[in-house]
Amino acid sequence: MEAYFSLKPLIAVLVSLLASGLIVLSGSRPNLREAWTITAALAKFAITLSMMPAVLAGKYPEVALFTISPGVSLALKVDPAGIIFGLSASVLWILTSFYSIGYMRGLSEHNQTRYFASFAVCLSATMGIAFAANLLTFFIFYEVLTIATYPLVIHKETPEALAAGRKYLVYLLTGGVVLLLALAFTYQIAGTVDFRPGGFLSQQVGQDRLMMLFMLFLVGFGVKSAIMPVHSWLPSAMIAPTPVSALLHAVAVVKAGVFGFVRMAGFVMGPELLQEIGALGIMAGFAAVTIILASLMAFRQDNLKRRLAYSTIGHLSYIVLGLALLSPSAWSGGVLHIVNHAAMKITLFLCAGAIYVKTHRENISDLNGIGRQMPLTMGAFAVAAMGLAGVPPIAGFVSKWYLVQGTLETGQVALTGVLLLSGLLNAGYFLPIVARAFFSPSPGFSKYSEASPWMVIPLMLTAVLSLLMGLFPDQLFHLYQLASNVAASVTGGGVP
Amino acid sequence: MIWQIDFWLLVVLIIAALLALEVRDLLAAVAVLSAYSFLAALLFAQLGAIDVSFVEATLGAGVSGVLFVLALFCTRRRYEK
Amino acid sequence: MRWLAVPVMALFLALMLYATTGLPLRGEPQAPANAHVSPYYIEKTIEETGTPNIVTSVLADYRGYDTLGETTVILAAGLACLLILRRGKGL
Amino acid sequence: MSAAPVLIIAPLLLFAFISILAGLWRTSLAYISAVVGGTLSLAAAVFGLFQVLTEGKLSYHLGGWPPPLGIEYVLDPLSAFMALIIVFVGLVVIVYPPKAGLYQVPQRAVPLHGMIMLLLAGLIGVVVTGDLFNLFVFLEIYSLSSYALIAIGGKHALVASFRYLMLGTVAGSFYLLGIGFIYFATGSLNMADVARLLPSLYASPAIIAAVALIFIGIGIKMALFPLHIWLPDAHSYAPSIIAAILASVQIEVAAYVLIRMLLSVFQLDYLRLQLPVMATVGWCGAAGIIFGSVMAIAQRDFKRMLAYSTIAQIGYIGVGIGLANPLGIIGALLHILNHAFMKGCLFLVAGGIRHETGLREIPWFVGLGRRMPLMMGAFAVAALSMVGIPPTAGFFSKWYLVRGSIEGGNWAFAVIIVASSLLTAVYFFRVIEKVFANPPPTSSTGTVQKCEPPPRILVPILILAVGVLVLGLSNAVIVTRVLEQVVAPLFSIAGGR
Amino acid sequence: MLEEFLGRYSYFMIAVLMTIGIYGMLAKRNLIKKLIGMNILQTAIFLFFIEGGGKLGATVPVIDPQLGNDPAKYINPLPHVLMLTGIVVGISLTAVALAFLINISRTFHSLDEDCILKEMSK
Amino acid sequence: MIERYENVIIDIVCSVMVPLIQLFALYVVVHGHYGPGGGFQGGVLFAVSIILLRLCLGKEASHKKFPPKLAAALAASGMLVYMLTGLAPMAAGGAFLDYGHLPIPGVSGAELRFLGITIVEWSIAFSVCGTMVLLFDVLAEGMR
Repeated sequence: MEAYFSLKPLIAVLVSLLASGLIVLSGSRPNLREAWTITAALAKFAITLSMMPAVLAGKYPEVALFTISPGVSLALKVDPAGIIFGLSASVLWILTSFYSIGYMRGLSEHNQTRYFASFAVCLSATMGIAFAANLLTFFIFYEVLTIATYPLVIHKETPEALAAGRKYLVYLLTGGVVLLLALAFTYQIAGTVDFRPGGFLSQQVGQDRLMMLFMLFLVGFGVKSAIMPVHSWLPSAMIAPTPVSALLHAVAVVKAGVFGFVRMAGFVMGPELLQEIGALGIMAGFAAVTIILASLMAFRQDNLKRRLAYSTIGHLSYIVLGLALLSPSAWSGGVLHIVNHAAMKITLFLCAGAIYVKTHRENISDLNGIGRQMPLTMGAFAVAAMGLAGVPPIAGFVSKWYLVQGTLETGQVALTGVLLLSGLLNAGYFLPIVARAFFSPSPGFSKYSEASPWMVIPLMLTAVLSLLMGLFPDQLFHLYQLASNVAASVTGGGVP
Repeated sequence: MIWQIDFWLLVVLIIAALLALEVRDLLAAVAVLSAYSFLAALLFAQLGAIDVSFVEATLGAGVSGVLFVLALFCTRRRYEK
Repeated sequence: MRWLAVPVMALFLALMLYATTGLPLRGEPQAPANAHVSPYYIEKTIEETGTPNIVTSVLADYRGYDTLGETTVILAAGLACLLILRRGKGL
Repeated sequence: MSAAPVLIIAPLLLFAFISILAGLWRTSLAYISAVVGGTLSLAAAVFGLFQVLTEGKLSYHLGGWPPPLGIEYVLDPLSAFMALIIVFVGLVVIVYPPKAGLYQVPQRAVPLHGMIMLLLAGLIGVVVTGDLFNLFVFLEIYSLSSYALIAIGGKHALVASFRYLMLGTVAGSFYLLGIGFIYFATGSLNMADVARLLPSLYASPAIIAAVALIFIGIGIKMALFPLHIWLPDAHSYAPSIIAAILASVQIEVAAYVLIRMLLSVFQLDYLRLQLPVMATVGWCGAAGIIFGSVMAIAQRDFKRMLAYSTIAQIGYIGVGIGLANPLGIIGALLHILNHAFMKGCLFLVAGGIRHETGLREIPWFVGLGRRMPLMMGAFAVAALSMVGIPPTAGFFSKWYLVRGSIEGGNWAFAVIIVASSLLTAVYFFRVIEKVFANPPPTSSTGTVQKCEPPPRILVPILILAVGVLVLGLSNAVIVTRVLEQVVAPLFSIAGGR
Repeated sequence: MLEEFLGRYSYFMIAVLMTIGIYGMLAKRNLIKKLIGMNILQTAIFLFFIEGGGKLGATVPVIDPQLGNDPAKYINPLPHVLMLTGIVVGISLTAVALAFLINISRTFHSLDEDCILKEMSK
Repeated sequence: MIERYENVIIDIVCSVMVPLIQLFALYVVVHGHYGPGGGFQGGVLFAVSIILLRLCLGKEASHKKFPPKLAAALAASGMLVYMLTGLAPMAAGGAFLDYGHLPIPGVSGAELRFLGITIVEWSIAFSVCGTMVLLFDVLAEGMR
């Protein structure tokens, strides 16, 4: 585990920022503008992928730009956890870019330049979050992500969209300032904010202050990762265009919050410290409650995207739960679930978007028989939905397997129950959609066909991706190895 | 420095200050203000600050009085209210 | 705001009365103000500036920069009146 | 003895006088000489900053008289930096041709430019002087100029300015009285000399009263919370471009003076332990943050909102001072610098909007983002900086302030600072939403009417907006090279941490 | 006791003068009266400085060849210099304030603060 | 603006008083080194004489004797001279306003400073006189 200097992380972050500038400049020529988006997405993916071998070999590319506050520099460092997150974001950005083009053109939306530019900035910030080498750098990109997403949330510029945007800002900025407090507190008591596997805080700080710090982190990251009492911005933000919901609300923004938990639990406070102050129980408790409640609330949603949103809330808590369990398997499972859930959930959202573009229907009760008109779309939907429910051999099964194994290893049988129950609930709220789509009669539902290939191909790809990741968890991008590397470095234990 | 002179000048100054604020005829108030400044100038001289006394008499009592009166004529308001 | 006048006046008067008890007695020759810097001016004015009027020498030489500022204040007042009151082009 | 300190201020004064003389002959000459003076001064300020950074603190004895006798100019890294910012923002304002219509008195070019230059000279004089009474003189120069400059904003501005004049005179008088007490107790007017003489006199009622009087006086000038009443009117009725310089520089200079007075004339432990001055400043600041933010939310008028926001931002500085630890002071000083850029940019944007569209109230700003994208982009950057979104400058002052309050164990301040950035977000995002998220009224042909202002208005705004970002990213350099060098001696004297 | 009183009574009276000035500035509704109050306050401050700079047994600060340059013989000149500046600043402020007054009276046809504020809020 | 008030007595008193005041003003400025007086006082006195002219002779006549523009010019040029006096020693290697380094050949030490004070007093006198007349003119314009 050594670091070496490389500009690649920086380029990976900057490439989409640059693209955003170019997009704004070429705003009047849609083809050129979208070419920039695609180019940037591909470049970003290539760069991220090229760092993979080194990371797998235990050599972490690192670049420290300049001191941003005395003692802290704006530094990027690619470690296994970071590259997992970065990779999932950059892969899915490519697909989402194609999809966005189809979606935006399909609906002939207004203000596409702003949309694509903000999207690129968001991706830049996401990569920054993934590769941040210290908490301050992390925080900077974290807040940039919050702000850059705002234009996307209010994209429709209707009163409801504006209201959702306000709600979004209130929640996320509140989380941000709480995180700022936590960050400043950390810096004051530790004198450093550089991430270190196993954490850099020590027990000497004192039980009370550590607990307080933990609570601040919990609220700060909890808002973004939509932990239960502070989740309600996520369903509201579903008013955004579907690609936004897909990439940001399934991959980038909420995952940034979850990734924050990874960083906090594994690299700031350290699992042992959290164990000692009894914080893991709190985390696990919140996560478990969120998993169950979110699944139950998902039942009540008729709007497809809102149902997906609640499902997202639940699945984010899987990851948090995995982190809280502290066993190597659970950590691997949690980290792996970041990717797996991303692939599956984005498929679902893309499907929802394709349906919306074609039929302008958003409610599940209106979707009777749609599967016959749009078989590819709904097929992909079915694959991803089953994956989320934990049906083997789809990706969701793998991460869930490790999570369950983690609960058993640590003897938390109640949590095993929670996981299994929520698997059932997942199946319970997803399968009716599939069933309705394929098996219900569809009066007057024959004039529709598949959406444009711009949209269908990406969603097919993501579905295939989630299938492949379930079948060969380690072959594709060596995700499993990376995840277990993270788990091993953080918990210090061996990999089962 | 004879303290009795000081004392009585100060007493008169206080009276002049109150008068300047309480007279309702603004022109009279300005006149009293000039007198106040002039008394202050006297006090300065009494305390040995002849230069200050000189400036206060010319600027404080003279010029500022003239400017006040000019402003009063410009605004054409002799009385409060 | 006018009701503020009475408490403000009372506070101010109290503060001033309190403060003056800390000042040296009036006319005290050994008071710090009379002992720290000013003797230098009195002793050196003839020697260094050839000006018997100490006020003038301090005003224009030792603290000449203050006087520059003060004359600038007057000029600023003139300019201000010009700016506010006069209409039309030019100065 | 390097001449840099006086060279910053001399061109301004010299060319102010020259511009009056030249203006008697031809108006355009006045404008030219004002620009020349500003440029020379800017050059001197840059030179001075470099010299200070290489050679350390510069002391300049005016008239060649050593300090307790004569007047001393002290150029330390911070004051050099302040001077640079003052001249920079001032030059931005000066280069507007009087015909631009931004001043609201288009023909009065000669006295106007003279006044602005005197304002700048006064501000710089206050920043670099090391003499208590000289500070008063330059304080009055800049106050007098600012009264006149505010008053040209129209009939409401006249009354606002008159009230400001009254309060400002009280402030000046209090300050003068405070100096009087210090002088009669110590016999000296030089700041360093006074700081040396004071410790034995700390129990004296005269000194306690002097602290109170100076605090109130400067507090009025910097609009610290309960003493802020003049500010909203004055800054919202003044011409935008003047308000820009007042809000971005003048208030900051007063805050800087407070920091200087409280920390380098008096000693920290005295103000913290023997007198509750620091706590008072801190809590006034905290109250100001809340008050200013809440009032800003309630405003419809854009400039008035900015004026109330200034009160809140002054509150941050107050909190930083009140923390009385190195991080707090660094945060306060950094915020002074940042606020100069942010608020200057915002007021110039307000002026630009007014100039191009005649709009003043936020509800009518609908769709401006599409009509003037560059200017509103700059506005968005400055607004985000006010909110404290990371890489912008505003975040970093908050970062130091929060860290300072945590270090001082003062969680209340930390929470107030953090909460107020949410309030700030409320009132700025309200504007951002109006500006960007609503389609502009389209003309009959269905196209959006662009009305981007001309470059002479736009370029300074963009420069300031970029400055906000640059200042944010380079804050570490500023803190280590400039601020820490100023703050460290204060705390080593005070025997603090 | 008497000495104490004689040493300080003038400060007390000057404090009263300043308070009167502040009273004028705060409590008077007429703007000219406010300005008069301002003048009173300023002059009182000048008095304070000159009183504080007094020296028993000393004469005006002009070097008299017969007295030599013994510091004990001359009054401290520094407060005088400061107050010269102060007076000039004061008159400048008064002049600017009067200019405001003239303009205010032109636009609002009143010098009464309440009337003006009422007019402004219209 | 101020109207001329036709009255013989006023004319005569004015014509006698004005030169006297001006003479006294000059004396006060010159005498500033040795006794009470100096630039401010002299300048104000001279300005007072001009104001007296304005009051007695009315607008036209007094503007002929002392044009309003002259006031502004006096004020600014007085300050200009002051600034230049301050800057001149810097050229000769001294500090700002260090009269001891005024580049005047053949004079040195205390005399040079004496000279410097004299120049400065005169420039103050000009400036103050100009500004005071300017203030009067501007404020008097408001009278209609």
